[in-house]
Amino acid sequence: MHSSRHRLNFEEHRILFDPIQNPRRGISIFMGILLAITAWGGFCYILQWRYGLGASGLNQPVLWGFYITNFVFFIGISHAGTLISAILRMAKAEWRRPITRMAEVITVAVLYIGAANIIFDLGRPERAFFLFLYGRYQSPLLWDASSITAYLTASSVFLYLPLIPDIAILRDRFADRKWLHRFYQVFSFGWDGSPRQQKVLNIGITIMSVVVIPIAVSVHTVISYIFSMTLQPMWHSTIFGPYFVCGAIFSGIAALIVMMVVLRKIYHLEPYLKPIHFNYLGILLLVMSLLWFYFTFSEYLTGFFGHEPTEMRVFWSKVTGTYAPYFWTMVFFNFVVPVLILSFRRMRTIGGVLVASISVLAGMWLERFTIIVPTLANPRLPFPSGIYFPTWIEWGLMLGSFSFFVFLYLLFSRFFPIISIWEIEEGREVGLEEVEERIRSYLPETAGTFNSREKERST
Amino acid sequence: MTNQCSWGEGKIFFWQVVVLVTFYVFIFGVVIWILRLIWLSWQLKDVFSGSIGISLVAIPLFLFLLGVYNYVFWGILLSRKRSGQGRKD
Amino acid sequence: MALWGMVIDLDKCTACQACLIACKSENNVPFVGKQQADRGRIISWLEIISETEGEYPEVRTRFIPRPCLHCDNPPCVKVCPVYATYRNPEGIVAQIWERCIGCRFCMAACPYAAKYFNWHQYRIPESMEKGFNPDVYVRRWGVVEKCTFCSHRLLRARDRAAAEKREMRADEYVPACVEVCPSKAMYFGDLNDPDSVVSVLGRSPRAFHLLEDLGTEPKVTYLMEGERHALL
Amino acid sequence: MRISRRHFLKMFMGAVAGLSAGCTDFEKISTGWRSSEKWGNPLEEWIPSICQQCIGGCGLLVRVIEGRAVKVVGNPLHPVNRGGICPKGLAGIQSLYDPDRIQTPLKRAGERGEGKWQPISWEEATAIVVERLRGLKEKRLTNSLVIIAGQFQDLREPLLHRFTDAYGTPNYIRNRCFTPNEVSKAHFLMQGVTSPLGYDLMNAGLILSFGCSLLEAWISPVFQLRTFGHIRQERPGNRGRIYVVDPRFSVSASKADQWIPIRPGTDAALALGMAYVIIQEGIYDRKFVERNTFGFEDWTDGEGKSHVGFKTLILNEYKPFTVSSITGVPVEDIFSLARAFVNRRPAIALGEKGLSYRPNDIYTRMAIHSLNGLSGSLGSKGCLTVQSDVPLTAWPGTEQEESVRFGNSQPRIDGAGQGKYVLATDAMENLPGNILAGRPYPVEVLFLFHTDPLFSHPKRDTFIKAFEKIPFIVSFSPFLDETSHHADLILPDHTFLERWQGSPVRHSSGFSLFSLGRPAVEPVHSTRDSADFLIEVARRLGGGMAKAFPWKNSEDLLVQTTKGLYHSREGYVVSLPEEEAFRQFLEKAGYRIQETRSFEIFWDSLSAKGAWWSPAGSSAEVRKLIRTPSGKFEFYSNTLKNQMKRAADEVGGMERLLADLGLRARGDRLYLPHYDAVEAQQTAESIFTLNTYRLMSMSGVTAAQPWLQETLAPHVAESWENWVEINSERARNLGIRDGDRVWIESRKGKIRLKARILPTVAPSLVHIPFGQGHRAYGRWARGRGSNPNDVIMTLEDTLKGFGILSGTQVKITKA
Repeated sequence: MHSSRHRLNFEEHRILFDPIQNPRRGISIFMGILLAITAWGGFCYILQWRYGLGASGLNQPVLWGFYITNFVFFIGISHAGTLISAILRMAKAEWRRPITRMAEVITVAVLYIGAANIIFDLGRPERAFFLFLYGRYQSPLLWDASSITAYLTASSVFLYLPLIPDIAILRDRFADRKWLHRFYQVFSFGWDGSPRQQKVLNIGITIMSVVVIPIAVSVHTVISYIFSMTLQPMWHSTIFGPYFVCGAIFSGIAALIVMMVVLRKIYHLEPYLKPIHFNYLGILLLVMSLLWFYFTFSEYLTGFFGHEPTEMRVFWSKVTGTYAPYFWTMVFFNFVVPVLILSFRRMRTIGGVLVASISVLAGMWLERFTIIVPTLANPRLPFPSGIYFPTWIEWGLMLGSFSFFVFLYLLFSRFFPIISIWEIEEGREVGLEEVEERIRSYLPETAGTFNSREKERST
Repeated sequence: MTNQCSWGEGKIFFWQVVVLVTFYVFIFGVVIWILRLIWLSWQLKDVFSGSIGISLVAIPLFLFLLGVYNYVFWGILLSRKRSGQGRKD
Repeated sequence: MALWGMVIDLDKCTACQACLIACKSENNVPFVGKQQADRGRIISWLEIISETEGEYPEVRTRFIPRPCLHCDNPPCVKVCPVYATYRNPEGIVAQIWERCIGCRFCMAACPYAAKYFNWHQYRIPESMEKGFNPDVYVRRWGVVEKCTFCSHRLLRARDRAAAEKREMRADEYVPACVEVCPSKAMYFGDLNDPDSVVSVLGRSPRAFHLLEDLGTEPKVTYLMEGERHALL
Repeated sequence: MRISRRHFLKMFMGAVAGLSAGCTDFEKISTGWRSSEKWGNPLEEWIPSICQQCIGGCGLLVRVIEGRAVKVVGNPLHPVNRGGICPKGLAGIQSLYDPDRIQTPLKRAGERGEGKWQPISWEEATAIVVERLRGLKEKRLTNSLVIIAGQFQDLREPLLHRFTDAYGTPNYIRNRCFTPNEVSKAHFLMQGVTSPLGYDLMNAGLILSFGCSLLEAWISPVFQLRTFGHIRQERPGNRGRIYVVDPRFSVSASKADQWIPIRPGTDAALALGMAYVIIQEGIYDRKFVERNTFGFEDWTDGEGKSHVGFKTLILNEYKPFTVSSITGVPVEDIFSLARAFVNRRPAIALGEKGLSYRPNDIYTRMAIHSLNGLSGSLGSKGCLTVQSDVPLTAWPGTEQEESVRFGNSQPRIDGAGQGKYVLATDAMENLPGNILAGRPYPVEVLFLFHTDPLFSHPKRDTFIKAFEKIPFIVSFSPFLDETSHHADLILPDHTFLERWQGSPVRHSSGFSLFSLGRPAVEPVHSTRDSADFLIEVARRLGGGMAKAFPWKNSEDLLVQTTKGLYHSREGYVVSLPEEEAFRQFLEKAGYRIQETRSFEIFWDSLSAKGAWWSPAGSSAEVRKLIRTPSGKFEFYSNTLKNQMKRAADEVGGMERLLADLGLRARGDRLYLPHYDAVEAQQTAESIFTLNTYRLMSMSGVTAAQPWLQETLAPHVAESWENWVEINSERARNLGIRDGDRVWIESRKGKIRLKARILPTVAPSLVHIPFGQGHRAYGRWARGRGSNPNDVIMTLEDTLKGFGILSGTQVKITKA
């Protein structure tokens, strides 16, 4: 990465600089709309704050609803990012190069929103700082707090490190934009692409890729602990940790695909994001869908076969009772749709993968919902079981959460390239040779000799 | 430094250190928080061992993250100096 | 040190709900009004759980008054992130209302659904506030509340004993529900004293605990309906 | 040193704040607390009172802090409840502090029922009433004053009676279903007793209840609850058995050893079927039956005419298979019940339900009571008993002027005690029609006292029309209830926690008891004790009236009246059970300690402890229990025969009377317990028989108490409205799901209620609890659910003069 190439890059990767250089009006307006929806969410929250949590549809047995569902869902999506990009980096999957950045941004943006949803759910949000003053490490909620903090820190670092060379590129590119330039100056750490710098950065990225995977796994495991550490029917289950992690990766990939399709469209990233990427991600999604089904199946079969009455009350309320529509829609969205679409090469087109992903996102949200609500609605003791209907305030906050997430994402794309330029370059320069080298190393060394022996025999 | 929009080395370095210090403060804040939790559980005889167990993972992890950041930060800054002014424009 | 516990004899209980109202009156538990009640937000620290089995005419209904069971191994305490609920040395699972952040984790964790949440700031007409018990704090919005075994009465009894320069007797401390039970189906006392009524009744073959198999070790013991077995 | 409540709360909040600083054991909390405790303790006072939320007569202790009543608990010394109390009693505080209480006397400003009121002073109000009454007196129309009084038990009852008596009107009419201070009709007819009911339930081996909701809303609920606890697990010996015969699976039924569901109105058949088994198997108490009963065997009267005996009647007509087909109770249950009733003696059959079982249910009551005769449940421990009278000072006699005697000699406006209402003491059913028709004379002034007929009576519409005919209506209600809305003048009474109360409590047991309640708090509003008001009015009316009310006020009335207790040299002011046991021990040995040296000390002690009682009343011998002219327990009731003869003379012939009453039996059977077939019920997919019942925690009066509104019943989790209980299968057939709204329609009208689908409901019935559906009565009660009275067809239990609140055919459709 020598400075001579930078100039070349500017031209070649012009589309990547466009959102920063000449932001399109349409996108700005769209961001404005998103901000307005977010503000509406904020208004809903103010109402809830003034009126008490009673503004939501929560009630006595069903004391957690949309907010906790969203919390789990968003934290789940956060796995898109960091985990996928780390795993792909570790696996040296070359097709990762245009995807990693997008994935990592999702993680960071979504974590804030997940954490915010926990605040929405508090009866006394102004007392949230008690967690710091009087926190109690025995509570799984504190495990959550620390693991989410760790994950947020790690994934921010993980997002930041590969960003450094690109910031340097931007610094050079936007030398004429006063504050932008200074901003890039500070954050590029004086990157100039010297071999020593590259080595340091590569070590940093590699270490982070290793570290971030267990952290990510732990985060969602710990979130599942919120439920599985209680004694409630269909929560108190050992499978919950891996089940949640699997679901998280599943929904993460789906979110990533949706984001990729959207950005590809609005920022014209077709040269970078090719059908092959979607094809690969589609396969990954298919694998996760099967894995998810396996976990779901094990979870429910264990409950069903044991036939413990309290467990069964929840079970039947999901399978045939009040929550059956949600449950079966979830199965349809999470398993039937993606498997049907993604199993066939011909349907693994961008459109097909997008449909499957959207379906998975909806399905996974429903999954979180059907895990949380039916158990609460059917407590162990015969108790007037509750029905939960979210109020418009909850819907408002949910919409606000989603639009704020998209807003944050677009905001990021206004200041940083959404595809890692230097990694693409690196792929060109180093990757090709390296892959060839690597593939050669996979194969029997006698390949050449074998051929010559064949030749010899023929002669 | 031909560009008049640019800040001087010192100013840039100042802000970079500010960022770094913020990160330090954050990480040590977290560590102090965790220590506070342990202290509370000790005071209140509330599964002290468990808290220690969790913090045995958590504190080193945060310090490790700090270490990685620190390493990259100084690594990049210092190797630039050692390799001289890489940038020509 | 005493370990406070309760025994409820279901053979004597008549499901009259006096315990429930006594509790509301003693502890300034708000009534929530029709709209909130329809949404399932009634606060009632003590509740009569009823369960009906069978079809007409072969039916059977069981009534179980359920206060907080003050588990010795309380699932709610374990999950509280801010020490707002804790088991005190005398076995009372207590609650610090001004500490609670309202996350409702304890409610989700309690297998007995014994915890209640203040979904709003419940307001009652000013004239009715005169009926508030000044010994008990009036909870504000957004916090979880539950039965305290009327621990303010323990404080009162202990202070009275201290003022009279003597030890407090165990029978000086009785929660409001036990005090008013018309059929005398509820007993209260010190479980550490092997000769106390609750200890004696607790050894009855009729004795059982709610959801015993969860291992929460509740300090509220129930006596089954049916023939006499207990010594009392 | 006084300290305001605000400071008090602040201090406690300080204690809590101390708590949140991180300490976790109570030792630390209490240090914060102690400071406020020092101030707090002297402020607390416990004042004895009497609960008036129902007629149970429980003794209360009111915790008063700084003049505020903050808690009500049972008086631990009170013999009725011994510290126990029911939910209604506890909620009394909410009635005291109800924001919708009437605060001053109100005079109607607009049209009747328009709801426009003008506050006036007590002086003005008194003047208006006195002027009216004086006017009537001058016109010799004193009998056109009618007082309707509701269900309460207090010295105000005799006081009101005295008021009508001294004023000169026979029209003191009670609107109530329970008759605690009245003898039960069956006991009167068969035993000849004239004192109120008494059962030694505490010692009974078996209690067989025919529809009496023992554990919910019978005579003295808390006493019965206490009894329940006692016989189940407290007393040495056998655990008492309870069997409940009831069409509805009530709480009492679910706590009983067995529930015997029965077709409504056929209780008599079941009782007589049991009698068949008992007689047939020869397991009845032969000694008692031979010695102490009349009419068991066939007999011949003085004129040589032979009569059918109870035995013959039963053995001929009530074979178990017949009974089973009438009642729907399986034959084997009839056998096992009958055997248990005899084998588990002392056994008591309770047939004194508050509401009527069916038209002319006197025969049902007699049939049930005949079981007590068969098992010899009279005269020993655990059986029937009577309450002895409370030795209160007799009130000074009234010397009546001629005009007063004239007024008193007029027939009652409701016709009670005459003709077909021969056995009735009050005939509320007949009242509105008679007022409307001006028969036998128009009503000029109506006093409404602790009653709300426009809510509680099915004949609401007729009442409203009847009220239009009355020129002047005075309500004494502390609340603006439905009936007060139609009044011309409202003179708000104190609630029971604000006034002096004295009550010669009638409960279901044998001892005699007098409760005294002191005002727990100063009156919250400018209300006035109605007893004081009546005394004042009497004084102003002067003459015989003033002489009949010689007291200064209600406190004086109580002081004067309780002197009798002091001088009677029996009974005690209640005290700790240990003391009482010691006393009884001494008494048995023939000693009696005079506890108090002067009446003043006695009074102080009585008003501090809240009750006087004489436990001796509970030991009743056969001699005391059977007071018939024949001196025997009469299966064949001569008393009934005489009463019927008298009534027949009044209406002009026996056949006419029987036709009026709708009685099918003739001859001897008219005076024997028997069962008359009920009319065949309609059957259709959507037709049900409506059965109404009362809940423990909710009555029409307590509907204004939010705690109770949120705690309506233990068996369904409902609040703030009533509901209709429907059988699961029939609901399914009608497409009604749990929680759906349904219309309940009778020929009279229709109401909309929430349906609760319960497996416990008999397929042919629907159950609706009373107490909700107020159209007025303050913010907590108004518009909560619907009033079942709006669909109840007014059937009349003529002999008793009371409406029958169950049995209406209703159609149920999904709303």
